[in-house]
Amino acid sequence: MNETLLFTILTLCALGVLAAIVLYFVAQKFKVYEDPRIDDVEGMLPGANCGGCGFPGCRGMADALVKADDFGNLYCPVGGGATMNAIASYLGKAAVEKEPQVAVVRCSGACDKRPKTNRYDGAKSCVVAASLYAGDTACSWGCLGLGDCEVACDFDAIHINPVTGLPEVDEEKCTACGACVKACPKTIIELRKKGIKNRRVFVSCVNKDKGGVARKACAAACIGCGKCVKTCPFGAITLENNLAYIDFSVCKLCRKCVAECPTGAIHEVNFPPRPVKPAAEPTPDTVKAVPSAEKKPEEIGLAENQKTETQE
Amino acid sequence: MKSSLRNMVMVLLLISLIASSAVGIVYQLTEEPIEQAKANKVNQAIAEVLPPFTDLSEGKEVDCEGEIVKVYTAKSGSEISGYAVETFSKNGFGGMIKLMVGYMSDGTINKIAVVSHNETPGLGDKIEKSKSDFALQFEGKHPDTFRLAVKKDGGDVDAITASTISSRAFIDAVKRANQILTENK
Amino acid sequence: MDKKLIVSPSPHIHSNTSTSKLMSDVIIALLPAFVVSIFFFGFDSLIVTAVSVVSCMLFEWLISKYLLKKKPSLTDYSAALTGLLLAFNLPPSLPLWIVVIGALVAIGIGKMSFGGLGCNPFNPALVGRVFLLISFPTHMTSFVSTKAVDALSGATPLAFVKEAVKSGKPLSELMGYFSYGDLLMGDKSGSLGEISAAALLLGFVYLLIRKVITWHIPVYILGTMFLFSGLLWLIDPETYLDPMFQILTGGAILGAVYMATDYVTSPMNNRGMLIYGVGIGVITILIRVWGAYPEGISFAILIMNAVVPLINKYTHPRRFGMVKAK
Amino acid sequence: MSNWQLLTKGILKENPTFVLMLGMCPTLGTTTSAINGMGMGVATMFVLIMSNIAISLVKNLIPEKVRIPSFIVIIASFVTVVQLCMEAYLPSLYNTLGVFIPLIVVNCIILGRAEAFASKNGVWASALDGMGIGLGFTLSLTLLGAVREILGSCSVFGYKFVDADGILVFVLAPGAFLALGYLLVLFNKFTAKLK
Amino acid sequence: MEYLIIIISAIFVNNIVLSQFLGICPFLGVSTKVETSLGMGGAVTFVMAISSLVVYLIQYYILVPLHIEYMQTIVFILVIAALVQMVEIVLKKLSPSLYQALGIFLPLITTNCAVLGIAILLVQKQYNLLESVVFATATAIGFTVALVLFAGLRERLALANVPAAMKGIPVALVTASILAMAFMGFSGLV
Amino acid sequence: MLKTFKIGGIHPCDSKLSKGASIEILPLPAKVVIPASQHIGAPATVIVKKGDRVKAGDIIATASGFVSANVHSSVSGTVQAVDMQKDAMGIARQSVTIAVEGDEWNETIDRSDELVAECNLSSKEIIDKIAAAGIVGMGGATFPTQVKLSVPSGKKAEFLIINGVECEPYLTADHRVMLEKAPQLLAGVRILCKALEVDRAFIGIENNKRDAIEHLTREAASYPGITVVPLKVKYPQGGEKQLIDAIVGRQVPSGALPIDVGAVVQNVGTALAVYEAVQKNKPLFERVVTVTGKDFSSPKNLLVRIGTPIASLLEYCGGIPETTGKIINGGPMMGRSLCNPEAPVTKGTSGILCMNDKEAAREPDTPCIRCAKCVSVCPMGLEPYLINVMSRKKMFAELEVHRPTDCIECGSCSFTCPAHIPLLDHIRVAKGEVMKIIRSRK
Ligand SMILES: Cc1cc2nc3c(=O)[nH]c(=O)nc-3n(C[C@H](O)[C@H](O)[C@H](O)COP(=O)(O)O)c2cc1C
Ligand SMILES: Cc1cc2nc3c(=O)[nH]c(=O)nc-3n(C[C@H](O)[C@H](O)[C@H](O)COP(=O)(O)O)c2cc1C
Ligand SMILES: Cc1cc2nc3c(=O)[nH]c(=O)nc-3n(C[C@H](O)[C@H](O)[C@H](O)COP(=O)(O)O)c2cc1C
Ligand SMILES: Cc1cc2nc3c(=O)[nH]c(=O)nc-3n(C[C@H](O)[C@H](O)[C@H](O)CO)c2cc1C
Ligand code: SF4
Ligand code: SF4
Ligand code: SF4
Ligand code: SF4
Ligand code: FES
Repeated sequence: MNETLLFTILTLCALGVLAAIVLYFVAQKFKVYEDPRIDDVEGMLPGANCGGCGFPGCRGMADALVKADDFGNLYCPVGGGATMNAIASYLGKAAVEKEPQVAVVRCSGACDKRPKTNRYDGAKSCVVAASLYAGDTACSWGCLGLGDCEVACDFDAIHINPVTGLPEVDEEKCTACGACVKACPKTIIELRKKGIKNRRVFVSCVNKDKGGVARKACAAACIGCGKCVKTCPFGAITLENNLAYIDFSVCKLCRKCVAECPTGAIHEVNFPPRPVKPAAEPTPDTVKAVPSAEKKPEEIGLAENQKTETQE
Repeated sequence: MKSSLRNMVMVLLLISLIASSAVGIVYQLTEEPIEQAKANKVNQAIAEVLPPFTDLSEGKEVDCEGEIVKVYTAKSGSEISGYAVETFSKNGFGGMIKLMVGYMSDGTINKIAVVSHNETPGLGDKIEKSKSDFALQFEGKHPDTFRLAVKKDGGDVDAITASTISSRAFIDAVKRANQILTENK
Repeated sequence: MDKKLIVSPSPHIHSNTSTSKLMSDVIIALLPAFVVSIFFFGFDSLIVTAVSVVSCMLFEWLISKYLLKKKPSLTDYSAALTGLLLAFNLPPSLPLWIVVIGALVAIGIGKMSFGGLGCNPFNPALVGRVFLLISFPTHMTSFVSTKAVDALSGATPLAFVKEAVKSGKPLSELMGYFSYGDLLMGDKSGSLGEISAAALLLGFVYLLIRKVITWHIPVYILGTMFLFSGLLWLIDPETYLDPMFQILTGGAILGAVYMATDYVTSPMNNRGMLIYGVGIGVITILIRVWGAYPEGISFAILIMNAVVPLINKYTHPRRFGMVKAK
Repeated sequence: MSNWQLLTKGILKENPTFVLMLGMCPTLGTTTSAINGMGMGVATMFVLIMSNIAISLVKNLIPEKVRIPSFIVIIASFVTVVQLCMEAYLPSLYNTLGVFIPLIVVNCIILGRAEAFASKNGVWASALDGMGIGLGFTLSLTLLGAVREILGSCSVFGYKFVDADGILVFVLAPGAFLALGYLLVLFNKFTAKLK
Repeated sequence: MEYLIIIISAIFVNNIVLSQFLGICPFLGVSTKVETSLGMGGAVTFVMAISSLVVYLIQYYILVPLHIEYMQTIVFILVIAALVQMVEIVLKKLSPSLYQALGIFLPLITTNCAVLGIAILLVQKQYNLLESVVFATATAIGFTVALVLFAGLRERLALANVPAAMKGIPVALVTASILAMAFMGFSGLV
Repeated sequence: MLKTFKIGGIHPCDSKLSKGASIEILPLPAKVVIPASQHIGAPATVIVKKGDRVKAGDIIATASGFVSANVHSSVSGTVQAVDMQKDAMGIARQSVTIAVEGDEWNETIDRSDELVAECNLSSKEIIDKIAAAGIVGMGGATFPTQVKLSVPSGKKAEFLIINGVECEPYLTADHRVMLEKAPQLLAGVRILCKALEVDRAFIGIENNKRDAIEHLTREAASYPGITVVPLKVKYPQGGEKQLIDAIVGRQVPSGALPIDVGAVVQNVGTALAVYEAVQKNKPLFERVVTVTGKDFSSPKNLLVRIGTPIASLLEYCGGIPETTGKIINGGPMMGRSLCNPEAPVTKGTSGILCMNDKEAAREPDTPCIRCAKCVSVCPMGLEPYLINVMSRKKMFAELEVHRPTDCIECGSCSFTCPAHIPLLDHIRVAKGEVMKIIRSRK
C-alpha cells in the first residue's frame, strides 16, 4: 500500500473517531431533555398557526397538548375531531369530543330591511365605526357591514354580500376558529353546532330594543313577541331583554318556531323544502328562502343556500 | 439505532475507513490525468503563442517578484525560433491575471494567451481572445517601438472600453514578460 | 331633513396637501435644472427626458392594470417624477432603448414589485440608474462635453480628475481646467440634470418654502461630504479634491436634495435623518476617493436606503414627556 | 409512490430550486451560463444518486448521534471523487465552477434527501429519488443559466445569437437574484395554472 | 493595513452573501426578523472564527505535511460538522432562548456553505493563521451585516402591500438583488 | 418670541366666524332631555321619577362614585320620563325628560349680577360646593372638577393653569366668556387657587385673541398671582399637556397626570362655573355654546340650558343650512359628528358646527408615501403612520412600545396626511386595544 493512501485512511479514521468521542462526551455533559413528542404532535397539527386554539401557534399548542393531563379545553378547531383523536391516541389520552361547529351571522338587517339614517364616512372598519357611534341605521345592535370579520378570517370563509351588506359564511371553508367572532365589535357572529346534516335553526338577530323600537329600525328584527317561545315544544327558546335565543343543545330542529316568527328573524338552514301550504304560512319569506326543487339537501350547494337565506 | 460510545466510534471508524480508502484509490487513479491536464494547459498556451518550432526547451524557472515563472525557448533545428514567457500582473480588477507571451526570435511579440484571470465577465474578460480583439493588437509589435500603455496614459494601446483597469493590468503583465525575457534570454 | 348626515370620526377638516400636489411641487422644483440642461445639451436632453417620463408612466399603468390588477393611479405623478429623476441621472446622449430599459427597471423592479407607491424600500429612479450603470458601463459613462476642453473628452469632472490623478498628474495642474463658476452654473459634462448646482439649489429653496421637504437630509449629506473631503484635502491637497469641488460635481446636490429625500425611502424622524445623511455623505466620499466609480452618491443612497428600516426601527422621534420632569 | 412519480416529482412538484428553495448558493453562483448551470446540476445529481444509494444501504447501522457526521463523510467522499474526476477530465469546467464543487457537500438538498428520504427508504427508491431531485435541480439550473446567459451576454450554450453585449448585470451577482426571483414568480404562476 | 483591507474586502466589497453567493439559504430563511438575524449572525461568526482556526491547523499541520491536500473537503466538513453539533448542544444548555430563536438553523449551519466555503477560500488565498481568523471573522460579520439589513427590509415589507405573486421569497430575491447592486458601489474599494 | 409647546403641532385655518357675536340667551325650549351621564366616570343615579316637579337647579341625579358628578335640572317643570334616550351618536342612555313650565329657580341660587369677589371658604368647603354643583371640565373632557382639585396625598399642586387657548377652529365660546365675564372669571380663578392652595395662576391665551389677552391682562392687574400668558397660535395648544409645556416648560411624563408636574389645568368655562357655584350657589345647568358654520348667515354664541335639543339651537340661528352635510358636536378637529340632531346639549357641548357637503366629505385615502409629516406634527412625538399600519394588521401586542396610549386624539396626523389616510381612526382602535392589554396585565 502506498503512503498517500495510508495517510489518507489514517487521518480520516482518526478524525472520525475523534469526532465520535468528542461528540459523545459533549452530548453527555450538556444533555437537555426536550420531549420529542412535541415535534411529532406539531407535525400532526394542521400548521395553520391561526391561533384558534388560543396558543400563539401550532407549536405552542403541541407543547400544551403534550404537557396536559387531559385535553379539557384544548381543541384545535381547524384540525377538528379527527386530528384531536389522532393526537390523543398518539399521546395515549382521551380527546374531548367536540361537535363540529360553524359560524352563523345573527343579523338579518339587509339593506332593504333596515333603512340608513346617516352616511358613515370613516375608515372602513367595524371596530372604528362601533367605537364612534351606533351605526348608520336606526338599529344600534346590528351588523355594520364594514367587513372586519371578512378580514379576520384566515380561511376565506366569510364574505360581505354586496347586495345585502351582510356577511355570509361559506360553511365548507369555515373551520370554526372563532376569529370572526372575536373581530366583530357587535357580537353578531356566533359559533353554533353544525347540527345533524348541517341543519340549524337560530335567531338571526341581536337587537335588544323593545319591540316597537326594534321594528321601526329594522323590518327583520326580533321584536321579542315571545311567540316562538310558546311554540317550541322542547323549551329550547328563551326570551331575555326583548330577544329570543335558541339553545342549540336543546333544539330538536322541528322548525315550528320558524313559521311562527312574525318578522322572519328565525332562520333555518339546509332543510329540505317543506310542503307549501298556500296562504296559511305567516312568513312566506322564510319558506321561499329554502332552496326549492327536487335536490336532496346534501346536494344543495351550501354557498348558494346561504345566499338565498340572507337575501330573502 | 441507539447511540453508545462504542457503536458510535465503530460506525464512524468503519465509514471513515471505507470512504477514505475509496477516495484514496480514486485519487491515485486520477493523479496522473490531473497532472496531465495541468501540463496540457501550459503546453497548449505555449504552442498557441509561439511561431512554428520543432524543439522546446524545459522551462527555465525565474523568480520574479516572489512568483516562480517559466521561460521556454523554442528552436527550429538549432536555430532559436522564439520564446514563450509566463507572466502575470496582480493589478487586475479581480486580482491576478496570468498570461503566456510568445516572442519571435528578435523579440517581437508573436501572440499572447491568457492562462487565467478573474476579471468581470462582460467587462474585463474581454482580454481573452475569444471575447474581443484586444489582445490581437499586440501581435507583431516590438516592445521597443510599441509604447506599452493605454492611449489615455499616452501609449499606443487601445483600452477595452470601460475596462481600463484590466487593460492596464494586461499591459503591465506584457511589460513584465519583456523584462523577464531580456534578463533571461 | 331628508338628507342623510355624514358621520365620521374626527378630525373633520384636512390640510390642503395631497400626494399629487407634493409630487408636482418636486417636478416644478426640477424645472430650472431641466431648462439649464436643455440649454447645454439641447434636443437630446428633451428627448431622453420625454422618453423616460413617458415610459415610466406607461410601465406603471401597464403593470398596475394588467399584472397587479388594481386601479392605475398615474394622477399622483409619482411615476412621472421617477421618470424625470431617472432621466436627470442619465447621460444626455444615451441611446433611447437603454432609457426605456431603465424606466422598466425603475418602475417594474424598483417600485411595482414591492407593491407600488409607498412600498418600495429603494429609490426607484436610482435602482434604474444603477442597473443601467452596471449593465451598460460603456454607454453610461460616455458623456457629451459642454465645453471645448479637449482634455476632458466628455468625461465628467470627477472621472477626469480621478483618472488623471491615477496616472500621476498633480491636482493643482488639473484644477486649471475648471472654474467654480462653470461648475455652479452647469457648464460641464455630466448627467442630464446634475450639471447646474445653482438651478438645483433654486429648486431646493422652492421645496423648502413649499414645505415639501425639510432641510435636514440635504444639509446632513452635503455637510458630511464637505467635512470629510475637507479633512482629506487638508491632509494632502495634491491628491484629494477640495470640498467645494466635491459638492459641486458628481450629482451631489441632485442626489442630496431630490433623491435622498424621497419620502418613501428615507427615515421617518430627524434623528434617523442624521444617521442617514451622514451615512450617505461618508459612503459617497469613500467611493469617490477609493472606489472604482468616480461618482458615488447613487450607490451611497441605495446602500443607506437599505439601512433605513433599521434606522426606523431603532430611532424614534423625540417623545413628549421624555424631558426630565421637575 | 410509483417509480415514475419518484423520478418526475423533482421537476415540478418538489423542484428543489423553485419549491423547496434548497441549495441556493450553487443555484445562484454557478449559473452565469447555461452550460455552467448544467455542469453543476449534473455533478450534484451524481453525488445525490450515489449518496442516496449509499445511505439507504447503511441506514440501519448508524447510531442516532453520529447520523449526521456519517452522512457527511459519505457525501463528502463522493464529492471528492467528482472533484478529482472533473479536475482530471473536465479541467475548464472545473475551473469555472471553482469553489462550488467542494461545496456540493453542504448543498442542503443532498443532506436533506439523505435525511428525509434515503434514511427511510430502500436502495432502488432512493436512487430514483436522487435521480428525480437531481434532474429537477439540473433542469432549473440550466434554465436559470440559460436565462442569465441570454439576457447577460446574448448567447445560449455559448452560441452567440446577436452580436451585442447584453445586459451585463445578469452575469453578475445582482442579476442572479433578479433572474431567480422573477423565474420563481413565473414558476408559481405556471404550477398554479396546472392545478 | 493588510488586515484592514481583508476586513473591508470581506464585509463590503466581496460580501459573502451578496457577491460570493455563499450562505444564501439562511440568508433567505432566517432573515425575517432583525433579532433572529442578529442571533444567527452571532452564531455563524462564532462558528466561523473557531472553524477557521481549526481548519488552518489541520491544513498546515496534517494535510500538507502528509501530501493529502485532496482530502480537504472531507476533512474540513467533518471537523466543521462536529464543531457545529458541539456548539448546538452547548447552546441548547446554556442559552435556551437563543436556541429557541434559531430553531432549526443551528444544525443548518453545518450545511451552510459559508462555513465550508470560507475554510476552502482561506486555504486558497494562502492566508497565515492570523489572517485566516481575521478573514473568517470579517466574512461572518459581512454575513451578519447582509442578514440584518435584509431582515430590516423584510420587516418593512411585511407591513407593505406586496403583490400576492411576489410575496415571500420572490420579493426577497428582488430585494437581495438591489442590495447586491448597491453593494457593487463598493467595488474597487480595496 | 411667544411661548408655545415644543413638539409638533399644526396650523389649521382658524375660521372663528362667531368671535364678534356677543353671548345671547337662548329662549327656553318646550322640553329638555338631561342625560345622567355627561361626564367621564360613573353615570349619576337618577333620583326623580315620572311626574315629579322640579325647579331649575334642583338636583335630579347624584354622583354614584368618586369619579362622577351630580346632575341638576336646568329648567322648571314636570318630569315626563326617566328612560333611555338616544344621544347625539345614536346610543341610548338613561335620561330625564322634563316638560318646561315657567322658569323657576331653586331658591338658594343668587340670581343677581353683582360681583362677589371675596371668598372666605376653606379649600375643603370650596371643593364640596363644586362637587355639589356638579361641575365638570368644560374644555371638552368633562372630567369631574372636584376630583381634579382633590390633590392626592403626596403630590402638591404648584400652580393653576387656566386654559383660554381655544385652539379648535370655529369655536369662540371661551373667547366670548373671557371678554364678557372677565371679572367673574378672575374671581373663579382665585377660588380655584384657594381650593388648590396655590398662589400662582397662569391664563394661557393664543395670540389670535388679542382683545381677550388685552382685556384680561388689564383686569388681572388687580389680582396678584394671576398672569396672562399670550401664546403662539398652534394647534393643539389647548391640549392640557401641551399647554403645561408651553407655559411652564414641563412635560408630563407618559402615563402621568398634570399634577405630577405640579400643575392643574382648568378651562375658562370651568372657572366661570366654579365662581357661580361657590359665590352664587348656582349648579352647572347652563353653558355657552358656539353655533357656527360657513353657511350660517350669522353664527352665534348662545347661553343654553343643558338638555336643550341641539336642533333648537340650530333653529334659533336660522335653521340648518340646506347645504349641511355634517353636524359636529364640538370643533372640527376633535368634535364628534352627530347622527341625531334631536339629542340634547350636555355639559361638554362647546359648539355646534354645520359643515357643508363639500367640506364634510373625506377624500378617499391613497397609499402612505411615508412622508413623515404625521410624525413631525404629532404633539406627543408618536409615529402615527406606524401605529396605523400595525393597528390595521392587528399587531397590538407589538404596538405597546410605540405608545399609542399617549395619543391625545388631537387629529393633527390625519389632518396633515397628504395621502388622506384616516390615521386617527385606526390609532383610536390601537389605543383601546393596547389599553386593554395593559389593563389585563394589572
Ligand atoms: C462590478 C464591476 C466590475 C468591474 N469589472 C471591471 C473589470 O473587470 N475590468 C475593468 O477594467 N474594469 C472593471 N470595472 C470598471 C471599473 O470600475 C472602472 O469603472 C473602469 O475601469 C473605468 O475605466 P474606463 O471606463 O476609463 O475604462 C468594473 C466595475 C464594476 C462596478
Ligand atoms: C382615570 C382618570 C383619573 C384622573 N385623575 C386625576 C387626578 O387625580 N388629578 C387630576 O388633576 N386630574 C386627573 N384626571 C384628569 C386628567 O388629568 C385630565 O384633566 C382629563 O382627562 C381631561 O384632560 P383633557 O381634556 O386634556 O383630555 C384624571 C383623568 C382620568 C381619565
Ligand atoms: C387636542 C386637545 C385640544 C384641546 N383644546 C382645548 C382648548 O382649546 N381649550 C380648552 O379649554 N381645553 C382644551 N382641551 C382640553 C384640555 O386638555 C383640558 O382637558 C382642559 O383644559 C382641562 O380643563 P377642564 O377640566 O376645566 O375642562 C384640549 C384637549 C385636547 C386633547
Ligand atoms: C421630495 C421627493 C423626492 C423624490 N425623489 C424621488 C427619487 O429620487 N426617485 C424616485 O424614483 N422617486 C422620487 N420621488 C417620487 C416618489 O416618492 C417615488 O416615486 C416613490 O419612491 C415610489 O414609491 C420623490 C418624491 C418626493 C416628494
Ligand atoms: S368564518 Fe369565522 S369561524 Fe369560520 S373560519 Fe372564518 S373566521 Fe373562523
Ligand atoms: S358581522 Fe360584525 S364584523 Fe362582520 S361586518 Fe357585521 S359588524 Fe362587522
Ligand atoms: S402623513 Fe400620511 S402619507 Fe405621510 S407618513 Fe404619515 S401616514 Fe404616511
Ligand atoms: S392624534 Fe394622536 S397620533 Fe395623531 S398627532 Fe395627535 S397625538 Fe399624535
Ligand atoms: S446552498 Fe448555500 S446555504 Fe444552502
